[in-house]
Amino acid sequence: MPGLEDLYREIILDHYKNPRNEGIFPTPPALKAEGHNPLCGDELTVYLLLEGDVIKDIRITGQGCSISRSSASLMSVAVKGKTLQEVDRLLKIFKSMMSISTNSSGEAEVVDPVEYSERELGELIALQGVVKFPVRIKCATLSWNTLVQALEDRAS
Amino acid sequence: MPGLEDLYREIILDHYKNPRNEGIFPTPPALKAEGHNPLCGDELTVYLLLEGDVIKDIRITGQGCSISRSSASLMSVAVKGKTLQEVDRLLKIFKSMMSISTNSSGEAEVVDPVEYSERELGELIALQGVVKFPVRIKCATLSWNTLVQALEDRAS
Amino acid sequence: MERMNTLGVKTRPLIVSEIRKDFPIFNQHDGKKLFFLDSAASSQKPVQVLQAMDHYYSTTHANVHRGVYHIAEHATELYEGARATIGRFVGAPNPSRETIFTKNATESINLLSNSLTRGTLKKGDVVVLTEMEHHANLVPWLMAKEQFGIEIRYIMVDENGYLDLQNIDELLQNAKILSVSLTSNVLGTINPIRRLADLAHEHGAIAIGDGAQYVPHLSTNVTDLGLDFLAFTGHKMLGPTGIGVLWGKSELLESLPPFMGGGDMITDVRLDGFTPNELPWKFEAGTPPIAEAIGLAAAVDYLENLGMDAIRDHELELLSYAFESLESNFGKDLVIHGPRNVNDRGGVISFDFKNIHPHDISQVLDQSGVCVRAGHHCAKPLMRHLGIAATARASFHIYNDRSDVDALVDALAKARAFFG
Amino acid sequence: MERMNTLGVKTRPLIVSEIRKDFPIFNQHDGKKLFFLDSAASSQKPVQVLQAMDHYYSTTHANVHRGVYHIAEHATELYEGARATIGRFVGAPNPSRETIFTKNATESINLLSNSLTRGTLKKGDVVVLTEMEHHANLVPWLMAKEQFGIEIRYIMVDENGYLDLQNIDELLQNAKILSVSLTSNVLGTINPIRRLADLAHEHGAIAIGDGAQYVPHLSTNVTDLGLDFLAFTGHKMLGPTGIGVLWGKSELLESLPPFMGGGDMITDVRLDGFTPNELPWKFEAGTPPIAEAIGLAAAVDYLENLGMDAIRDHELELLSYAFESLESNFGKDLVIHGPRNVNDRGGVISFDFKNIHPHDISQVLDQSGVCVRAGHHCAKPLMRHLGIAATARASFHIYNDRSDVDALVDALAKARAFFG
Ligand SMILES: Cc1ncc(COP(=O)(O)O)c(C=O)c1O
Ligand SMILES: Cc1ncc(COP(=O)(O)O)c(C=O)c1O
Repeated sequence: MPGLEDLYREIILDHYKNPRNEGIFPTPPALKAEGHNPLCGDELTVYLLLEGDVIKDIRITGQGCSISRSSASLMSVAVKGKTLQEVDRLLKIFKSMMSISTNSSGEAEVVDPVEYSERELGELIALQGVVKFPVRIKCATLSWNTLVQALEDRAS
Repeated sequence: MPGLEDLYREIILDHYKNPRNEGIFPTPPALKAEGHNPLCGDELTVYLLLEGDVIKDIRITGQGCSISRSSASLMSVAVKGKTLQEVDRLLKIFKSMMSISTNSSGEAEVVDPVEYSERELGELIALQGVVKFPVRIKCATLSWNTLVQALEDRAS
Repeated sequence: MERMNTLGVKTRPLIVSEIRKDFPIFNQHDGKKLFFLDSAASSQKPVQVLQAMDHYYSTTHANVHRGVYHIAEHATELYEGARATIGRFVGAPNPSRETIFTKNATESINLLSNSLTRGTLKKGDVVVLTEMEHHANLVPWLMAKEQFGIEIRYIMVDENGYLDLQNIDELLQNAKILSVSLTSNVLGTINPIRRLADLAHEHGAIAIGDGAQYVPHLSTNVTDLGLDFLAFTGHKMLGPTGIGVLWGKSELLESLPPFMGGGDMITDVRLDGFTPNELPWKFEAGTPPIAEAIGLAAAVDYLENLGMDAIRDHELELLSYAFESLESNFGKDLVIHGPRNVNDRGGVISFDFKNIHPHDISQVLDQSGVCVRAGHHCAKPLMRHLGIAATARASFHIYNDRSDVDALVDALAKARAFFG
Repeated sequence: MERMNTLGVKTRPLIVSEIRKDFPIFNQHDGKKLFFLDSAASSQKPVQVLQAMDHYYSTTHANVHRGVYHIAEHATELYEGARATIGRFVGAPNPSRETIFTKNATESINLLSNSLTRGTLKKGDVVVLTEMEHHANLVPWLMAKEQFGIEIRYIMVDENGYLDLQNIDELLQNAKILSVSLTSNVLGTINPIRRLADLAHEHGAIAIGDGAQYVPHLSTNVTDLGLDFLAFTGHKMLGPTGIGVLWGKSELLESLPPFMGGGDMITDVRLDGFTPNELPWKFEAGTPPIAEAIGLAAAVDYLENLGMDAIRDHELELLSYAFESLESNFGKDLVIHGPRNVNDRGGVISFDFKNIHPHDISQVLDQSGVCVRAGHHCAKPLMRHLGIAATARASFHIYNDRSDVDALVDALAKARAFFG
């Protein structure tokens, strides 16, 4: 059985206790999407300020466990100032890192494995250990899925 | 395991191969009731000619297994010429003979045990062995239940 | 050794060390002790239950009700015998006719919501539920509302975790159905079901009990409880998965149309229609959970052998110990939901702990072999009422003792140190 | 040793003496051999299936989908893994989303009749069935007819036991649904399901297959069969009781409203409504048959290990032997219902014997340890068509061989002597 330290890295606990980019933005101009994990009741709202195809700023509110909160915080840092293309690449890398053969719900979420360097991931790599705890993968991916939703809502 | 000879007594095979009182009566004046055993598809029709409270004559048609056919034939002989009171007594005795703690369908058909002499039963005693084959009890009682129904329909 | 329970009845105390020997899951040789505190989600199974099913499959399996040959006959006897055993266990006046096997408590309630709505209810008719119901006793009625336009009213929950019965007469005005859990799976509250059923009857409503959390733990008698229907589930009472039960009064069951159609539930089928079978088969379409019924009957035997009063005493004793222990160790850091008086509770403790998310609590506890559930416990409306998204929940059954509570306390102390 | 089957595929012949060692029921030490010829009603179970369930209960049992602790997580993996295994077994393109666990095939079809009628059908819409259906594929539609006023049309059966397709285009006019058994449980007829499904689609109708008697015996691929939905049942394919399966195309499943309401099938519940969950959980309300799913996956592994083509070859060989043997021994005294060509049949032989009532046949055979079913086989409309109330039926599975057929013939000879 993997140990707690695989899951709760120091960076994670830090982002959990001191979440970055917490708060809200008025909409408009901000884009907004709400995500929730029906199994555990976690709820997140993501606000995005775009400038052209750059995420100029981001705010996140909600409630959730240490993994979902810290993942949201880590994501906010990772995507801030990035172009949408760069964000898309990060998303693919992150999902690839989170993918296992069957996740706990047995969903065959087909994730294309992506080649990436640790450098590209930056602090996000702290979440790598989550894969060993399949139930928690949904916690780690909630904020990313909500981000995607905010961007998709804009597209439509 | 009880043997076949417990079930298929000679009298039974005789009544099966040569059913007594087979046929129909016009209704009216005859009373009539149809009975069927949903589990095996057996069907019986009983016709009664009453005179006052005496069963003057009886006819039975239908299809069924050796137990249900011979039981019907044996019943027809047993009740013919009897008063309704006498028939009621026979019915009680017969049901008592057929009663076991749980029948195959687990029905808790509460049957009051009745004291009776073998003489009272007459040839009907040939069906005693059926009790050892719980699935077949319904076959043996089908004709009796249909008889009761014919008499009840008259009452109402 | 005997002792008196709250009712003054002598009970034989449970010897947990002996009981645990009957449960294979506690005797795995990986060197780690399992502190299983999630029986409210599903209980573990004693070897007697597993053996009853294996023995059935290994000697007697055949489809029931239609076979003349001896193993089919014997299978039918075992299946119908299980029905009688389980019906008697909840005090059914006519166990063989009134006890219906389903796949879980959820199906039992869906059967009712479906058959009652089609059979009895009209648009605008009122169904009364409570705010503390499990989704199993909410969604079926919400679906009936969508489909048939019935009205649903709720008995609210007060700040101590009890049902607020101040406006009960108003709520029951024109009600046709009252459906209430006997024990809440979150708050632990044991509801005053007899009083509620009597009130329902005074208003001409039918009284349905969701006994999923009650029947496994307390001596149950449907007549004493004043119920018309009682739903419960096998896997929470030492029985296998795949089986639930609905008990109902014969007259009512007879008046209802069938729920599902298929083999066994008919007396005749024609190309243009069908005639339903007698009770209880009218409500059992297709091949039933035969081995599961036999397993559940073995579970009932096991429970009865210990004695339901002794089981209740044991759980009360554990509950008291847990309350004291959690309080003295964590004080205000730990908030227990539901009634303070353990006598009003089943063996279920939902709690908040120091703003640590229940998922994280459960994860850290798991590392010490302590299994607790974290989440909304299929009671989202109640969660909203409590103003939270999730709780951690520890729950007991016969194989738990003080060592489980001690392990819980130790593991919680670790979690506090970790996230504190 | 390998041989070629009808498709020119090499298969490894079954070694029945070895297979029987895996089935505890054939290894009882009461000195009597069991000739079990009633697998069409329910099959026996190999020890691998019983052990898979026991192992689960003894090491990993916990309720699925909501637990964070490791045994709950592992239980969820096993349960969802079983889903994938079973979905793949019938060639589901997306096994994890499209495979729904029910309690039996009957529930699978009720789910469809209920959700399709509420979701898609209007009064007067046409459902096409056949005269040879099992009650499981008749009564649910008759109930929908009662409730919603749909129209039901039937494909008739010809004198050789095949579906009469002369007027099929007429029957399918304006049809919304076609629901047909892949193999008849009485006649043994294997229906031309691909052709029927294609015709249904041409008329804009949905094609549902009742695979209860097909999936356990023949290699199944839902795409090749052209189906939209397929129902089947665990206990007829070496699996436990208490579990059935519904496979359906994702798009269709997504468009349907849920059948039963409760835990797990929702993403949110409010006092005034609810939001259904994603596939497949949307159709699984309450605690599912967890151990049963795991047992059924073990049964599928067992079948796949033998190879479905080898199993079919074995049954064809037995069928031919039985046809010859019955004919040469009893001539015109014994009439077999259904197609004469064994290639068009599953391993099911219903017969009339010398005016001896099937009950009596079955009783006498039982005395020789030969188990056959007697009755209407839950197909009363077909029985009416055949002009009889009941038949005796012998049916095969992997543990049967020629010695079973020989025992059947010997016992029938005894019955003839007895009643002759
Ligand atoms: C063709 C057919 N369909 C459906 C069923 C129903 O299966 P179950 O009783 O497991 O629901 C059966 C078996 O009885 C069958 O033979
Ligand atoms: C109060 C209550 N009712 C109903 C249920 C549903 O039981 P099942 O999931 O076995 O149908 C549960 C358990 O989850 C429960 O706690």
